[in-house]
Amino acid sequence: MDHVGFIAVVYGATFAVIVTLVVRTLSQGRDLASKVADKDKPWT
Amino acid sequence: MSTQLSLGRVARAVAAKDLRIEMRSRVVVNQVFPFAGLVMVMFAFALDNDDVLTRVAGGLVWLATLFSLIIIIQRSFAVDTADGALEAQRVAGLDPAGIFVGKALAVMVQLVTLEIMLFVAAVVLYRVQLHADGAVLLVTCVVSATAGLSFVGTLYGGLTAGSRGRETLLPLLMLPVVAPVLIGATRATESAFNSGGAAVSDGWPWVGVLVVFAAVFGLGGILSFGSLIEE
Amino acid sequence: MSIVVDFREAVVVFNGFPALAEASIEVQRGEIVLLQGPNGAGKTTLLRACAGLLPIVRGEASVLGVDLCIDRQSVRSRVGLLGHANGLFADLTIGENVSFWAQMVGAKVAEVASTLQRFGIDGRLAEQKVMQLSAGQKRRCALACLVVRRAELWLLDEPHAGLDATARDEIDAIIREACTAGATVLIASHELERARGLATRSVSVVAGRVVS
Amino acid sequence: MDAQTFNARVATPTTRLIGALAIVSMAWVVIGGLFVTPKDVDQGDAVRIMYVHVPTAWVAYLAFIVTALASACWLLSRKHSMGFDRVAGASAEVGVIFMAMTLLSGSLWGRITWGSYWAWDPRLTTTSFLLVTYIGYLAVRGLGGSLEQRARRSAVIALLAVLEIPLVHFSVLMWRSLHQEASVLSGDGDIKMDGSMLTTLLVGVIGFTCTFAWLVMHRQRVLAMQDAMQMTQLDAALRERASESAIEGSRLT
Repeated sequence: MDHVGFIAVVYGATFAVIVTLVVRTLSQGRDLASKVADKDKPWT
Repeated sequence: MSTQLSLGRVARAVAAKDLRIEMRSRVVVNQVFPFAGLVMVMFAFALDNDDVLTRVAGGLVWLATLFSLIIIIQRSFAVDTADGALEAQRVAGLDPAGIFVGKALAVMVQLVTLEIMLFVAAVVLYRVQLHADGAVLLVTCVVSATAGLSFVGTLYGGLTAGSRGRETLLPLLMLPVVAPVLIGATRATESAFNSGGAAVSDGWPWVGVLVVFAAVFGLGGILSFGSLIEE
Repeated sequence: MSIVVDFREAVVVFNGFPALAEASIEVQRGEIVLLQGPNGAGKTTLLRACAGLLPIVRGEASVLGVDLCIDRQSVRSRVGLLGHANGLFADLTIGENVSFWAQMVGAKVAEVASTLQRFGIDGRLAEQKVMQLSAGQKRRCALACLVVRRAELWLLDEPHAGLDATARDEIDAIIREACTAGATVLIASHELERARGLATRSVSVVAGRVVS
Repeated sequence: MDAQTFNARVATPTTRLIGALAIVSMAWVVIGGLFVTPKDVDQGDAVRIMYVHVPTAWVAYLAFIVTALASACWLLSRKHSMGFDRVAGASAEVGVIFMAMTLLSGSLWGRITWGSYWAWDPRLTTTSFLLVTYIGYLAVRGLGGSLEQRARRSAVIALLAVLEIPLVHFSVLMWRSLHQEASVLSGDGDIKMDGSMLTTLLVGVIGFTCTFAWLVMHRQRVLAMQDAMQMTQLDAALRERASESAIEGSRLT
């Protein structure tokens, strides 16, 4: 496969960023969820 | 007793107040105009090639105008926030749209004067030839571009007026928004100058863009200025 | 309609902190009410709430018959709030500052002249730039702007701060005269002995609550 | 304190479903994009970047539209429910990152197909303009002040930005047409797409949209909880101030 380097960088960067976003948002959520009472969470 | 004081009266009084303060303190005339002239000279140092300078003179004039606009807007709102006068106008229930139009008009007057000076500088420094047939295009371009720049500047000046870090936030918010004006005004001005063989007729579509831009941000400002300066 | 300010357990919040914590107060037309109390108790917040500047999160609040929970805009043109800042244009003269506000309500030049004369800031003084004035003169000019703007409810935050004795007497005279002309005044002040002489009634504001 | 449950979970059945769908589609894109789909006739393997670049760009523009719509809803809703403002903010935060990734993957793609990282192509220019506008929007959100003030200012800026897009795009288009340069990164415009390529691209768009939806929903809940934390502290603060005023009241009278 030619241009392997570029393609790898694009796929790698894109998915790495998405994963970090997901993990960061999830951990923030879990951390806050333990502090906020359920009555204030419209989704529970 | 009219509760929401009418837009026209507020705008006239605010514009007159801003211009009288400028005539009294002469900050824009004594500091911003020399700054704009200095920018034109520094462009000449940087580009250092007469043919190039003449070719891009239109763009340089509008770039110098943009940088000066930032300072004019910061001065315009510094006058109001110094002793809490903007707050006093808001607290007194003046029609925010009136304040917006008034301040924008005052900025327009200062900006047009500045642009006339810059065009003279362009003729002298960059050896630009002004033609009679390009004059009409140039005037309409200057008026519509100045209107657009003043509306956008007053809008984002009002938004950042009270907040911390406003000096750096204003350019960040404002410059990308005025990109179409920079593109449109420069192309129209280059047509007016016939620089690089651009015909005068090519300029008119760009003036159309400038007019639409000014209308959009004029209306946008009138509708949203109140909620931007509201606490 | 004699009740000018009517707050019933109003709550005003700054980033989660209840600056006004269920404050209740009722002020009649023509009264000069003194708000006393420690710093940070909520005096300034109460004045700004009366001026329609702050959203009422809980409770009820109405000024000059307008319910602030619904509309905080329309009451403002009838209310004058004077805080530590005078809201003046330093580069303009006294005359120009006062006539700026006169233009707003369409007041005639004669009315401006008579107000300046009554406040003792007319004649040669009126041509002085505000930046060259003393604190007392600036405060008088700010009050003149309120009068010219025909404010019915005056909200004064430490009006005597930074003034010498004579300037304070002049301010008191101006406030008394405004009340006789039908205005209502709320003063937040630390100058208790002076303000008590001026006020018809005094209440204390403690921890965001009004204790009469 | 009444008995309150503190369920640490943030996810709900819907977000789990969307999350699962996203993961499956992403896996499909990686496998399909890199191995299953054939080379392109002209670009060769370079076309594989399209399976990531196009969905990222699509999400970036979608995020911008969601922010603008949520801002309009916030302004129009009578009681200005903060939910709309939070969605607008969450969508903008995700949008900025995808916008930046669009530019990154776009310029890398341009490098190997046209030999240049950047070209004043109308789409690339408008995207970079959008990125800067978004950074300004987030800067405005960070100005502080009350929640209501933050919501109002951001809503106005988001709507003004929407007005701005056609102006920028039109003026850039006119500007570039002066130079008659082929539109460099039209990408899918001149690529002959066979079955597997098209499906991979479509799955990619679906997968990235699900990821976007998942991120916005979760981020919105984080913002909701942060605001809720402030409100619960209000009740506690009210009680505390009540006792405080009682003590001081007794000392004064």
